[in-house]
Amino acid sequence: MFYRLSGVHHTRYETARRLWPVPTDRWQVWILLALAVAAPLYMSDLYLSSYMLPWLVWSAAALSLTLLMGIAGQLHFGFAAVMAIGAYSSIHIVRAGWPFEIALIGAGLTAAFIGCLFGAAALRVKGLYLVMATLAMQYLVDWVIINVPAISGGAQATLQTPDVTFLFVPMQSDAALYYGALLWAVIVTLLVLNIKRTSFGRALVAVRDKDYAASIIGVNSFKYKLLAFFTSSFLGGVSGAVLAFCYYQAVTPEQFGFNVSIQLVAMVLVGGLGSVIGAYLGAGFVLLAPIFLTNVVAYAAIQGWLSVSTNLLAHIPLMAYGALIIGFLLFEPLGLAKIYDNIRKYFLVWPFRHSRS
Amino acid sequence: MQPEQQLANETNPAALHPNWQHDDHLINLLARNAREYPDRIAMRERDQGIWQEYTWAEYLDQVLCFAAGLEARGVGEEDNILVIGDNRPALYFGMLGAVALRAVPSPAYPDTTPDEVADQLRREGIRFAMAEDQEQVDKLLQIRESYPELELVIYDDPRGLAGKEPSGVAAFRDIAAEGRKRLEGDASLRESLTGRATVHDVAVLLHSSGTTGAPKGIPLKHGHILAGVRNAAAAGYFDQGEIHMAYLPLAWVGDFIFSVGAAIALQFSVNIPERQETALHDLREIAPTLYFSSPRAWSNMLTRIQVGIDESTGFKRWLYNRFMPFAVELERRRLNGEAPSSGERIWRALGEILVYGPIKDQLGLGRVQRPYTAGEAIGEEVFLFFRALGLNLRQFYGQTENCALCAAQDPDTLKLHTVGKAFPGVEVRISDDGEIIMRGDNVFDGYYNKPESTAETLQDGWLHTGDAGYLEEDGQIVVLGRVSEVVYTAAGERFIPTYVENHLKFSQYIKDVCVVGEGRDHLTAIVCIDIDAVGHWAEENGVPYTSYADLSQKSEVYDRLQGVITHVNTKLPEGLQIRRFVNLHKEFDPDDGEVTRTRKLRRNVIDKHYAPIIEALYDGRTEIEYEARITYETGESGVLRRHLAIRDLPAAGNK
Amino acid sequence: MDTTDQTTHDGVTLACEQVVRRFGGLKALKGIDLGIRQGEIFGLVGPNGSGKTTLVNAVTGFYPPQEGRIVFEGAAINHLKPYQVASRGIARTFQNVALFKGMSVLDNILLGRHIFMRPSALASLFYWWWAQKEEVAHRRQVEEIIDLLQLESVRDEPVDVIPLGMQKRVELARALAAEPRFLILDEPMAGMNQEEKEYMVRFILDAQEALNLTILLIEHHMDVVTAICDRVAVLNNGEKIAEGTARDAIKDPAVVAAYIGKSNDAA
Amino acid sequence: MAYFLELLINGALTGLMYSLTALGIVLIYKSAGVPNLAQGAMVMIGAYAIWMLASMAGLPLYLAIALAAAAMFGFGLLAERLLLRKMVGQPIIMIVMLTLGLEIFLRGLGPGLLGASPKSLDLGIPLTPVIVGDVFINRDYLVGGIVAMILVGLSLLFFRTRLGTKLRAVSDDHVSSWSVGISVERAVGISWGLAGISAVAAGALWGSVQGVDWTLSTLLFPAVAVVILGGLDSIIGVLVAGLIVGILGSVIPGYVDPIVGGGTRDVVTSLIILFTIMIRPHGIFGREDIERV
Repeated sequence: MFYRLSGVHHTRYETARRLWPVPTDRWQVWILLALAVAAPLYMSDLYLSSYMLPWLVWSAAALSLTLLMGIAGQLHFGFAAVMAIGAYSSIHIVRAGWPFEIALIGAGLTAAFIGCLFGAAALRVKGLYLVMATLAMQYLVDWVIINVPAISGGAQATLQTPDVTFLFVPMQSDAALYYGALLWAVIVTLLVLNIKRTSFGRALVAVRDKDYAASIIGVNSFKYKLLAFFTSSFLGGVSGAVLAFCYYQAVTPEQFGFNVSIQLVAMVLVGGLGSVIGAYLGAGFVLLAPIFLTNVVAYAAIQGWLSVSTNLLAHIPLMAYGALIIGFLLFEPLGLAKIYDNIRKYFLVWPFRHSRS
Repeated sequence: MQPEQQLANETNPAALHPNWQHDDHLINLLARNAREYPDRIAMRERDQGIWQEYTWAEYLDQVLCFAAGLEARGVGEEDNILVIGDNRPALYFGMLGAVALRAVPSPAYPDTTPDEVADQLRREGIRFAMAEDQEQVDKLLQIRESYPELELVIYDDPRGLAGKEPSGVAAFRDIAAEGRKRLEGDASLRESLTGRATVHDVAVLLHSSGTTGAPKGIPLKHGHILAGVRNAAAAGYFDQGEIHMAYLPLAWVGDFIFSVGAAIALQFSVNIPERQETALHDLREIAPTLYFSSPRAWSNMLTRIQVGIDESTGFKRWLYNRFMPFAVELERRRLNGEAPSSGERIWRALGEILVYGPIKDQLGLGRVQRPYTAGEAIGEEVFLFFRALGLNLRQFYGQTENCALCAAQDPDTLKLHTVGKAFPGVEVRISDDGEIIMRGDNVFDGYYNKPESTAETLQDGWLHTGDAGYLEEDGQIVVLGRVSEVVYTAAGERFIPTYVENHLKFSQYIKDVCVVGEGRDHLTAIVCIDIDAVGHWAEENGVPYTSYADLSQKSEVYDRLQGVITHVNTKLPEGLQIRRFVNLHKEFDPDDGEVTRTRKLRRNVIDKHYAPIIEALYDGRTEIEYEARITYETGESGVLRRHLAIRDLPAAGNK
Repeated sequence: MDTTDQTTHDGVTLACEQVVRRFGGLKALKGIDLGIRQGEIFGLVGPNGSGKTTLVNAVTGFYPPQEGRIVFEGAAINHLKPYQVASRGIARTFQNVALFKGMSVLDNILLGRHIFMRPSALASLFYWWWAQKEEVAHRRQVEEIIDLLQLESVRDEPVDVIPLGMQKRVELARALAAEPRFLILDEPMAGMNQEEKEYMVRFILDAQEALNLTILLIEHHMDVVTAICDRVAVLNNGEKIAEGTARDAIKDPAVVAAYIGKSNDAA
Repeated sequence: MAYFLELLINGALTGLMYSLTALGIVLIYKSAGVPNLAQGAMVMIGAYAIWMLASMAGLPLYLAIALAAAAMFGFGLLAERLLLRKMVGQPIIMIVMLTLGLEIFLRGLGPGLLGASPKSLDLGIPLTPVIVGDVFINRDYLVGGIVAMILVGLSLLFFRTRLGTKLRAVSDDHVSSWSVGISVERAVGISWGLAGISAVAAGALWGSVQGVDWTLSTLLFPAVAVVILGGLDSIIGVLVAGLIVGILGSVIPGYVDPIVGGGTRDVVTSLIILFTIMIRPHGIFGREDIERV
């Protein structure tokens, strides 16, 4: 109904392969972007910095992970460790007197190299074994961070992020921090979208789907898996740094624990493996659903509709989130992206059920 | 050189068309477009996945290069050139290149058999051919073995040919390149090529369908084509700068008139689909403003929509059922001259957003301002449906002999059973024996080398169309059918059974019908119900039945059909309304010889088989016991005894 | 590398020399010798389980031979990995269509151009300045192949929704996109009706002509083999039992025996 | 030396108790090919169940354990029936994530309903260590080790029974066991039930050692190390690998922890997983063909 496609034709390959070739999609993206850019104007600081900002950074992190899990098909249950490496590296690089811009790249590279190391070790195997190997990585990295005071600043320590400027803008105000996160989310989004439509993404998908068929057209699967680990870890590292500087402003190892890894995987799965919009939806859902549910239950408890112990209330997020994972896997394995896709298609082919031509 | 064309009453071409301006021809107009709108898109072809565009400047350049190259290969005035293949830019450029040299393109349908192509080559003394691809080139090379006069075959698609052309075969692009060299070497050549043609030159040699005997060549001159286009434009039939889809065969008159004549005269952009299979998809990508399709294609489109809605989701179907019948009813009333209320207008506007607009968009008809149909009668249901969607669908009327541009329905005075008024500049009359005749500058000057046929068709400058019809008081033309099918009732009323039958068959409930009445006092009908549609209707309305014969004799079914026939009667003159009808207990069957395999009635067989029924239709009985002979699959025949009801119909007031 | 004269001297472009491949205790290839000449269509026939596909897998590096050598254009390739074999100019199709489901026909064929492309994440990041040119250039090449194999109408369809015959054509297109000099077709006509088979034969011949290919064809339809193969080798139980023109090879007594004795063959 | 022996013996006994958790994973993997990452939480739920029956309902301990075992058998059946059976044919990551989702859910559910503070579960084992020479041996561990060995032994025997043979057939080839008339679903269900029982055993023992709270679910990690090292489908492997993981996880931290300040056990476990996967992904006793899951 909203989608009008007649008259949309392309005279150049450049436009035929553009992002969002459907005009309706395009203006939807522009509206969303405009809303995001204008957010500091209409959104309270509280919402801006405690909902919008973390949502954007977690979306970027989920996008980094979905590049690896969804597009390249390599499971990773230690992605929080990758982000931790990024976060700690960036802080130390800034403390060493380098500019923040360099620190971000340094964070990405450090995370990418260490991530690749584990990747290379684990790439002989697939599936469950990869899960286990990355899980082991999570524990090892956690341990190293906690037990090397030079990194963590001592056990149980909290490391404050220094004040920085990014492209000559001091990163102090809520708005500046928010725009930093937004910029990063946009960059990662464009990167992942572009990867999906170029030879790199095609090679990754080929390796994921049928590695023997990929090899016969000249794709070196090991190399591409490793590249996927590298790229994804790089993005994860920078996301970790952005999370540390823009959101937490102080890091502790617990912020990047095993549970966080699982949370990231949940974001990717709930959102839909390999989907860009899914990463945003998944991150939002995993972040907000438990909060929402807790609030609903708490409200119901206050109203006296049901009696809930504070203890149960405290555990609702965990249960919600386990139930979410189970629910999505059972009922919509392709995640929120699929639901979005169904809705979009419902309007795209309006008033028919299938595409006409 | 070719034998001179023998045109029956041609003495001095200029005298025949005193209004024509000497330099008013396609090449000159093309040059004007290239001058005034050099960067506007003249042609698009979907090729290699994207739309390759040609501006008017490039169009002219291609045409002149090719003309120069063609001339170097020995093509000259009045050479006929075969053009065969699917629509391709190069073939259009090639045709115009030939025209610039005052040669005459003679297009053939791509699926024409080698024998038929060979006939065409011989009849028209053709020495040069332009072919789309290897398949057509192979066909021509095969013909060349028995027709060595074929000097040169020019191909467009290099696949399988480039680099290993047999002698006498050359690529379009090579000829154009040779031409370009000539143009670069001779500064005046470009101008000379632009100015050679005249308005009196034949621009294209088209062909009659040739169902009986050899096809007749129909030469159309620049003047005819331009006159036709301008007449039509004056009637609002075309507008400047239309976006047009060139998907119908090159050899069909409409394509040359729309894609070349009107396109050049009125600066259309002509869009060519990638392949026949992708035509629908490509149509949507282009979204033309001008769209022609046959009644059958419109009807198929309606079926596709209905199937699509049937399998659509509940809510969408519900919406469709809210809005679509409403719009059809509104359109029906609008055609009857009733204006919608403002509430209905608002409801219609809502429907445009929710239903009509999206459907048009899905079909690629979202931008169509001028959708047309012609060729045969279009069903009322189909016609109303698309008009209800908000498409200003209109029928037009014309023959190859008058550039297919003679008359079209006018949006303000549109009546379903007419084809509208003649275009300005075209005079239409009914001859004494009821034939539609016309004259105007768009009417051709005679068949190619067929003086007898020309003399029959063109009498005193009037084109005899061979169609029987009449003019309504406001000048709208009603086409009844071919003159050869006309019969008379006892009262001397002239009618064409096929015309009445076609109108009856627009109802989905009637599969076949035979209208009887020649030499009788009134008309009657033998009806074969459509078992699918009537059966479906019966199920929905709780009418139990066991077989075709059983169902056909149900009084509810008779009631339903009575409604259908009465409705058709309202559109017929009083003396030609159907007074009685019978439902046959079986379908007309080609195995019984009652219809041809293509389901055309064989009236003499039906008259013989059903003589008792026909008698009963005229002697006032209300039922007849009839023994039907049937042939089983084994080849044996048997007899079926049936009581058939006969129903009287009241006279209907006609409009 | 060592014997570059091998190609020129007798026109052999791909040679198998005493190729042996074992799976556990089972000897699937028992010392196969083959020489396939530049520009010919070479048929490989034999009962099921006779080792045809294993031989192809040995050539393409999936099951490297344990003994013997495989020489392509004068260089041994038996130690190469499949992706390296691909970059040497050998392409193949699979018996069971091995397309990438979920990708469009176009993307599948574009993947065939992988060896000519420079994929990288950085290029993707700077798509508009870097990757786009490459994408467009290769798109043009791919469109040529789409045109050659008449895949226009399904270009943008997901590859899993099109009919099997069409899928086989897409796989051929993907193989051709790599601009191979040597093409291996593993039962390209399996499961096709007569009309589709004829189309496929025409496409194979067109492609061979247009791209100057040498083709190794595994095929069960003997009418096709006799119609288009210049020479044929017959395998049975991992051994070559006959070689020559299609007509001669089929008449060979050993071949007749092998086909009749097929029912005893457990594989 | 005594310190080393103490670390060694206690480590070995802890390892055997890890085996008890790992046993559940192997049982399920052997029949269904599913790596059950919810086993840790099942141990926790098993312990909570015993605690509820014993402390809240006041049942005698051993009756409580028996009832809890029955309940967890039912839980296993239910989990298979309601969740896992719907995932047949899905990619492995989906199944792994499902069990992980179950793990997370249970981890919230147990403490959420019963309170987060640790509950003590007294099996009546005296706190005084057994002293052999200079070596102090934890009595809990000793009992645990013995129980573990018994259960593993029983499992081995079980696979020789008729039902066990069925399960083995199922694990070998789903399709052909269908064709010989073995109900694959039932066999898989039973193996989930058995995993539930082994979880109760592990829950009882670990609960008595460290109290009943959510941390019991973290036993998953060493258990995973055990199954990876021993081989996902090997019961003997569970025993052997349990010993290795237990000993290494006790001896190495015993010497390293004082230097680096603790937490080495997880590192050792991680390294065991990593090295196994790098060197011999199918584990010591696993079949090679399962390496590429």
